[in-house]
Amino acid sequence: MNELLRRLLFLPEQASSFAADVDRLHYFVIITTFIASTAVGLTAIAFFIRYHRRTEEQTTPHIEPPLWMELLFFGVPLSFFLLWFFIGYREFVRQQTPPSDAMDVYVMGKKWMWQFAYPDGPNAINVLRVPAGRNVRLLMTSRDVIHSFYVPEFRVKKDVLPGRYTDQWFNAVTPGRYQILCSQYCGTGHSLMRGEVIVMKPQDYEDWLAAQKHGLVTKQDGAPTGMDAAPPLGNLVAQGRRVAADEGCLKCHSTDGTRHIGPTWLDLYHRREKLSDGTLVDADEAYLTRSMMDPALEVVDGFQPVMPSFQGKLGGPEVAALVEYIKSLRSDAVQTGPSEGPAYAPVRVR
Amino acid sequence: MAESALPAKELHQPEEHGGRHSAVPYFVVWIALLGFTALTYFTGTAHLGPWALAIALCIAVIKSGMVALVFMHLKDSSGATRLVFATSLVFMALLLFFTVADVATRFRLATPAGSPFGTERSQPAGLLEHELPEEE
Amino acid sequence: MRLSESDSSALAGAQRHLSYLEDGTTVMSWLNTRDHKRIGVMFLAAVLFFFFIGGVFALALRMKLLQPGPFLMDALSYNRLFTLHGVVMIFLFLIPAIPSAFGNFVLPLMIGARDVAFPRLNLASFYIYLAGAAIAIFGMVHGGADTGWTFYTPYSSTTPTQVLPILLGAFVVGFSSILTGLNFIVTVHTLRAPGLSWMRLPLFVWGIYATSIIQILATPVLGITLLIVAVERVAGFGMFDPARGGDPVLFQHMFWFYSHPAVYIMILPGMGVISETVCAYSRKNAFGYKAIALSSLGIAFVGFFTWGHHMFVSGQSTFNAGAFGILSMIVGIFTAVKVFNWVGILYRGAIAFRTPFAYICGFLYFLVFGGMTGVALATTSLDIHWHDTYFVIAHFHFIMVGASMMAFLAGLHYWFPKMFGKTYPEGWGLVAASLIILGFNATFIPQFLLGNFGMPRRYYQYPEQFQALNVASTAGATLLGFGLLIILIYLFIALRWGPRCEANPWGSKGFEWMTDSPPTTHNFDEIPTITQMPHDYRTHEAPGVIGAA
Amino acid sequence: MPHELSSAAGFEGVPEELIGHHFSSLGRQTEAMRLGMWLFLATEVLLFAGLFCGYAVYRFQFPLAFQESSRHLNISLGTLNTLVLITSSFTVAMAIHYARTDKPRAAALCLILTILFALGFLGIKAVEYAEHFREHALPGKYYAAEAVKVPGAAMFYTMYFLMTGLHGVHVIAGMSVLSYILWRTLQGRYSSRYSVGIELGGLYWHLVDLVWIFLYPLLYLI
Repeated sequence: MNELLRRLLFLPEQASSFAADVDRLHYFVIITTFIASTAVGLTAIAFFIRYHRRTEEQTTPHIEPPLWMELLFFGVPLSFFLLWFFIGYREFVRQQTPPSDAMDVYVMGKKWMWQFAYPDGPNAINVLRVPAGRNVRLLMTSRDVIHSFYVPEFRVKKDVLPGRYTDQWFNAVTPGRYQILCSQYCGTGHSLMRGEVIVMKPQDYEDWLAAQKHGLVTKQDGAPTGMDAAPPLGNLVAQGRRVAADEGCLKCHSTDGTRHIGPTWLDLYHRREKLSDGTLVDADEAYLTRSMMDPALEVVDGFQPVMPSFQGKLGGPEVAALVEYIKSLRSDAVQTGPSEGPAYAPVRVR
Repeated sequence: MAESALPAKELHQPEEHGGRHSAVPYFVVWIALLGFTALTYFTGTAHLGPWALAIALCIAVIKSGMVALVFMHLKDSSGATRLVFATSLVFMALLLFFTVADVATRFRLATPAGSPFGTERSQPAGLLEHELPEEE
Repeated sequence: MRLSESDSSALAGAQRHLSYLEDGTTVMSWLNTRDHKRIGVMFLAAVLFFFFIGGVFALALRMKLLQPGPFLMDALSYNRLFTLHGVVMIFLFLIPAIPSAFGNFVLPLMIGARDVAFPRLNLASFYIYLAGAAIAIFGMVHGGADTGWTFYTPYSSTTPTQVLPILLGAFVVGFSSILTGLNFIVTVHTLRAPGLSWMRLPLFVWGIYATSIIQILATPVLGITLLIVAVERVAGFGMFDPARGGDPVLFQHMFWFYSHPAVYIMILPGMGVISETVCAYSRKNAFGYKAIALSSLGIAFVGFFTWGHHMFVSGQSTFNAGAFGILSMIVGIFTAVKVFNWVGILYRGAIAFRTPFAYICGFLYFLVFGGMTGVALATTSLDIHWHDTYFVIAHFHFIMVGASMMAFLAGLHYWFPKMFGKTYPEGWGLVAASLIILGFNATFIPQFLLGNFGMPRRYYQYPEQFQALNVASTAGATLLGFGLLIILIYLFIALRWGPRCEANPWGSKGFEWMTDSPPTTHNFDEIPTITQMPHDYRTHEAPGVIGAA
Repeated sequence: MPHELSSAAGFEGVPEELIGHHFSSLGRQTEAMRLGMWLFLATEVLLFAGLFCGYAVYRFQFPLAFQESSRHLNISLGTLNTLVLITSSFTVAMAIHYARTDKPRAAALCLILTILFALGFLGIKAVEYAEHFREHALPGKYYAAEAVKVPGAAMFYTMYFLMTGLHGVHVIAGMSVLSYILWRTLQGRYSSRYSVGIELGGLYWHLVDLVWIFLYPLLYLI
């Protein structure tokens, strides 16, 4: 019965623990509605036939409904509606409050891609791996506009808001690959902002996690979109700090605001720099990347053009990590940049 | 023009504004308004803590009630106009109630960074890396 | 000397038999008119024009969705298309359609008044509507916004496309809606004919009165919300800017505080038209008149309590979702009561199956189907799967295009003889009605299934498994478009060359049929005294002028 | 014919075009215009309701920032503004009273006083705005005041500028309505028999004052 109705209504697979309950309420509502509306339809058609107009001068009696009939018209639908509501709302509350033993995964929606980060390490683009049969809680935030994390097979959906967290949870029952869709309009790439949830057997998941830890898996999970390929291990800011130390940037650039051989990186992001030839430039990502690759082109006023070019020495991910690191260096003034995502930190909330 | 029954809910005509209209009520209300402004000034600047908002709003409601009833002649105007003014206030309260109720009962981390019960993110960055105190 | 009643009728004596159409045929007499009937006809023309434009956008969208991949247009123009389809259809067609076009024309006739309370304000509201529409068209021509008709921030405040003109256009059209609502409320309160108590008002007047309450109380909140987004785009600081602690969900609260009552602005006048036409064509008194009238007011007031059901998954708190869920169930009851009472009207009536009656059947079917899916959506747990998918699109199109447009067409055909004194071809009417009902089902039932299947809305490219249903839906859409085209054609022909008809072709005892059609400029020679309920068919006596002094 | 409520004699000398052809009596039309005006005032109340709703939400989320920032507003200028507006509300009420008791000259004088008070209000507001611009206490991303560094302070000033800005626009609109009425009063248009025009103008000005009565404590005091 469940399978027949599910297939009849084009409902996707019931791959999470509460999908079956949701669909059961769905069937209850649809069947009652069909019965009630066919009954109303048939009475209407019966009246059409029984009381069609016979002569032009026909007169009709003045009929007022008795009070009991009006109360019936009011009471019967109300009781059904409230019954559905209580079943539905109990289910809704169960879906909205994640169990405390849930495994946390941090989701960051960014213009047209999903980025997943597990608290103890690996993060991935557009591919979320979860063990089957385990409660998984998603702590989600957005880097720019509102997105919405939607997996039809799990019957889960929650908007992802910039500047704050929203959370939702699911317990994927059957292993397999399920599509993640963005269901809140977010621009031209809204329909391409798709990801994948790979539900694995618990043992496979443990092996994958261990492999990720040791960095053996060089291939980045899922096709990295050209815009923002995050390095495999650790979050971007930590990665940027490591690259800055290794490449010797910190020998000339201070990160605490003091003047050094090069301009300080504190509050550098979106600062209006006066160049040696007097023009003003806004220190955004483009400027930072250009000054890494061709430092002599735009020298800040009052500094010597001694910086070596890093053309060919720094790959795309390292440059992105450095830019993220520079963006995170901000004095305690009120935030002036765009709403940045939260740093990934284990957050214990009952 | 035959005399005929009034429409059932006829708007009663306000009494004719002949010469007997006195200006005394306006003066009284003016003085009262000045008095209440002084009252709200002192209660406002004296730090009363959580009660400040409630007191200030009560005084504001009293003042606006006086202006509406006397200055705007709501006292002697028809039922329909009073109903209109009352419903607009009811619907303003409705909008405020549900919106603030939403913000108040939201998932704790869903409030923005920087609000007192906001995310840990609002603390200085250094604190994040330490392990959080176990008891929540 | 004061203008006594007898003088005014002597004054009108000269143009006694000139209908409002013949009373001055220069363009200026139309553009500078104070006559509520002419303003109604001008609104009808403007509204139909924008309905046509919105329809063209809809067909373009459906064409693109034939293919899952890029086809016919790029992502940005697709996004602009569905935004403009939404804005044009809602702000420029559905909200003004029945209240401003038919309400303007028929309301004064129904309550025995010569005109609305503020005729100049009525004309001003028409020109404000045109100004708003012009600003919106200016925005469309310059590319148009790609934010969706809901303008959710922070996308709407950061996208580089032409959002500002569309925002200001909607803001200005909102004023026209407020002024129309204000005019009608004052008219119903102060200009009722003697003997016309509140419980004798025709049900259409109840529908328009309830709609005007919503227009007055809800539109200003939309005004301030769009204004704040416009300020955020222009001046750079805004209430909803997340980087400064602003709350995008607050925008959704304030937007839906207007937009949910707005969907009742769109459906309540339709219900008013249906109450009138069901009584007229089944020649029967309104079964449960008090229940239908009071549930119109009920929908108007309780409609303000339920806006949160648009935001169940948008980060709103669980408590609020429950509160809004229960209140949404209560507002659903009023519609159910109305449907049962409409079916009750048919009992022991004398039903004549004409074109408007075909639209009534369509209306009832779509209202029940759409309404029940609305109730299903309001059970919060089902909404998680359905929100922002094609299920929701099918739900509101069932109510908007199904019920509200069917009522608009029923009213158009029912009052066509009253407004223009011509009859439309009955045969073609029935053909077009069945085509539309068939086409509509073929368009939107596949979309319900798409929603169940999990296809999100506003998708330029969609996964392959959704293609079959999308193709079926597009096929239905072309049939629907074709059906509407037939109506346009035969109504235009009937207008130009149609046979003149007698004053009351349907033999209806609605109050608006008391005057001859098309009515004279001053509606009534003598203001009638109303002594009984509308649609009282117990006596056969020709439905002439009742109780004229 | 509807029952003639007010005595027929009371309408001599009323200009012809004042009674719309569709209204049966002047009393009914005045009642209609009052109801229409009150409906318009309801829309104004709901217009400001949007901003009050924003204020309530952000005050709830950033209580510290709102208290700190409101202490840095110039309370004395705010109180002075409240007194100015209340007195202007009083003078417009007196203007209506004089118009109704056939003293058009006194009514005109009161209207001029009201307009001057309104100008005074805008002047004081301009002084406050200048002060905010100097100490960079500006809304949204322009906020860089040293005095209050708590997150959410930018949101207070966003609400402050939005609310006082919209209120200022309404003060300017009210002044133009009052000057139109002043011109009509000087023409001797209003008398004890026909004074609905000045009443409606007065109603609009009282509403502008009502909104400020709520703005003042919310922004300046708590």
